Amino acid sequence: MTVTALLFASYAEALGAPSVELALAPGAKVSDAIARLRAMPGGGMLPERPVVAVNLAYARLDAVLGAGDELAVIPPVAGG
Amino acid sequence: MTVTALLFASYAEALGAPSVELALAPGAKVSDAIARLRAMPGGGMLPERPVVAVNLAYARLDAVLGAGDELAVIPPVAGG
Amino acid sequence: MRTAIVSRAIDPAALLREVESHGSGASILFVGTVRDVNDGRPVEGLEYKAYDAMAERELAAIAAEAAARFGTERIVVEHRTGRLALGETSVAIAVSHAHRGAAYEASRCIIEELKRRLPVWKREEYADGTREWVDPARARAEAGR
Amino acid sequence: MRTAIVSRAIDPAALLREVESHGSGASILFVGTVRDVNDGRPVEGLEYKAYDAMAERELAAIAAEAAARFGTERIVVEHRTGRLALGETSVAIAVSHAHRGAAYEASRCIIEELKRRLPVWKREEYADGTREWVDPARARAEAGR
Repeated sequence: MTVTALLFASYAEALGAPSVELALAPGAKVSDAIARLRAMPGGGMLPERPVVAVNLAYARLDAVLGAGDELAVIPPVAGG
Repeated sequence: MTVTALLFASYAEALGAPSVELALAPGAKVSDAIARLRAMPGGGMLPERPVVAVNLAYARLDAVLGAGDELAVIPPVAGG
Repeated sequence: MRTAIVSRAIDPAALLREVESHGSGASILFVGTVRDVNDGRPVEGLEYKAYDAMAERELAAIAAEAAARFGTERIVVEHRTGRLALGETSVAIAVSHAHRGAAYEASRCIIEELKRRLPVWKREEYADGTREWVDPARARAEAGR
Repeated sequence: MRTAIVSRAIDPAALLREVESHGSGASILFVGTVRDVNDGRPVEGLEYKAYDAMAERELAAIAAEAAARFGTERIVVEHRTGRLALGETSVAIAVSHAHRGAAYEASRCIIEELKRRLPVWKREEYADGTREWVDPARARAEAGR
């Protein structure tokens, strides 16, 4: 299945792209997607346990992903 | 000596005047002036121990008054 | 820092502009307006009366105390007197500070002190034609608060 | 209640007018502006970037939570994105409530939640030409706070 990973701010700069399509096995968890991203060039600067959102809502790293999900890896926020 | 007593809001209405000149003995205290005001027609609605100011600053009831002092009898404030 | 007892309309946005600066990260504007109901009675309008000379002094002292305690000179406060219609602004407090926590605390401190000690009185006018000087402590007691 | 992530200038006074009503006794307007110095470094400008779709959702949720918790629907929040110059407004929060205590608490709650969870990032541009995504937690740790 395919999951879209969105990257922002310093994470987007590290991986050189604002989004990455990931081909994952059915039943893959958020943590599997993160491991895949960290293995990519520049991905080493992502934390092992980053803050994430799935389909626009904050999610846990053990959440199971579905085909077509939008996974966002959220760097430290700095609004206000 | 003469002291000017200022009255506000409900106190001014009770005594029917915004200010009263009081002739007091030298060494008179604020509490003596209050007793004088309470003995006037309508003065009975003043509290025995009202909040007062002397010369624009909050003062104690045992403060000694001087000639020409401005004594203000302060009803419950309601600013804001 | 500027404080005033004014008999004309207050422009809260102007107070906010007055305290803002490039060095300030957070600004808080507090605006008090005439409510249409107070303690369950419909209010049609009201009048604020101040002991002007003392109120000017107390308001300046309140702002100066907050400035010293919270570490900002960027404080502007205006309190209005005279007759006010529903929805009109009776008081506005603008505070700017590099840090939002201190800005909130300074703003709150100023309104609480102002309500405690500013020699200002309020006469409410009710829909039934009566009017009455408001005693906040008594109103709270009667409301069982 | 209204919340928005906007890419144009914020007019804080307009937000204040939007929440004021005859039934409201107290209104609080919080305004965050771009500071000229952050953690000791001179800032020349900055850029806010949001995960727009999620930020819209989170901001609406934050306002709805504050509305339920503090008992007022009169809440308007705007957060700006894009490039901002010094002194420009990055966020404005307007809250009206019959009682000032609740107005202050709702306002404070909204800015704290927003800073904790709104998916927005800030890149500061410094006088020396460098620029950097800000990590508030790291900045606090380095400042020994």
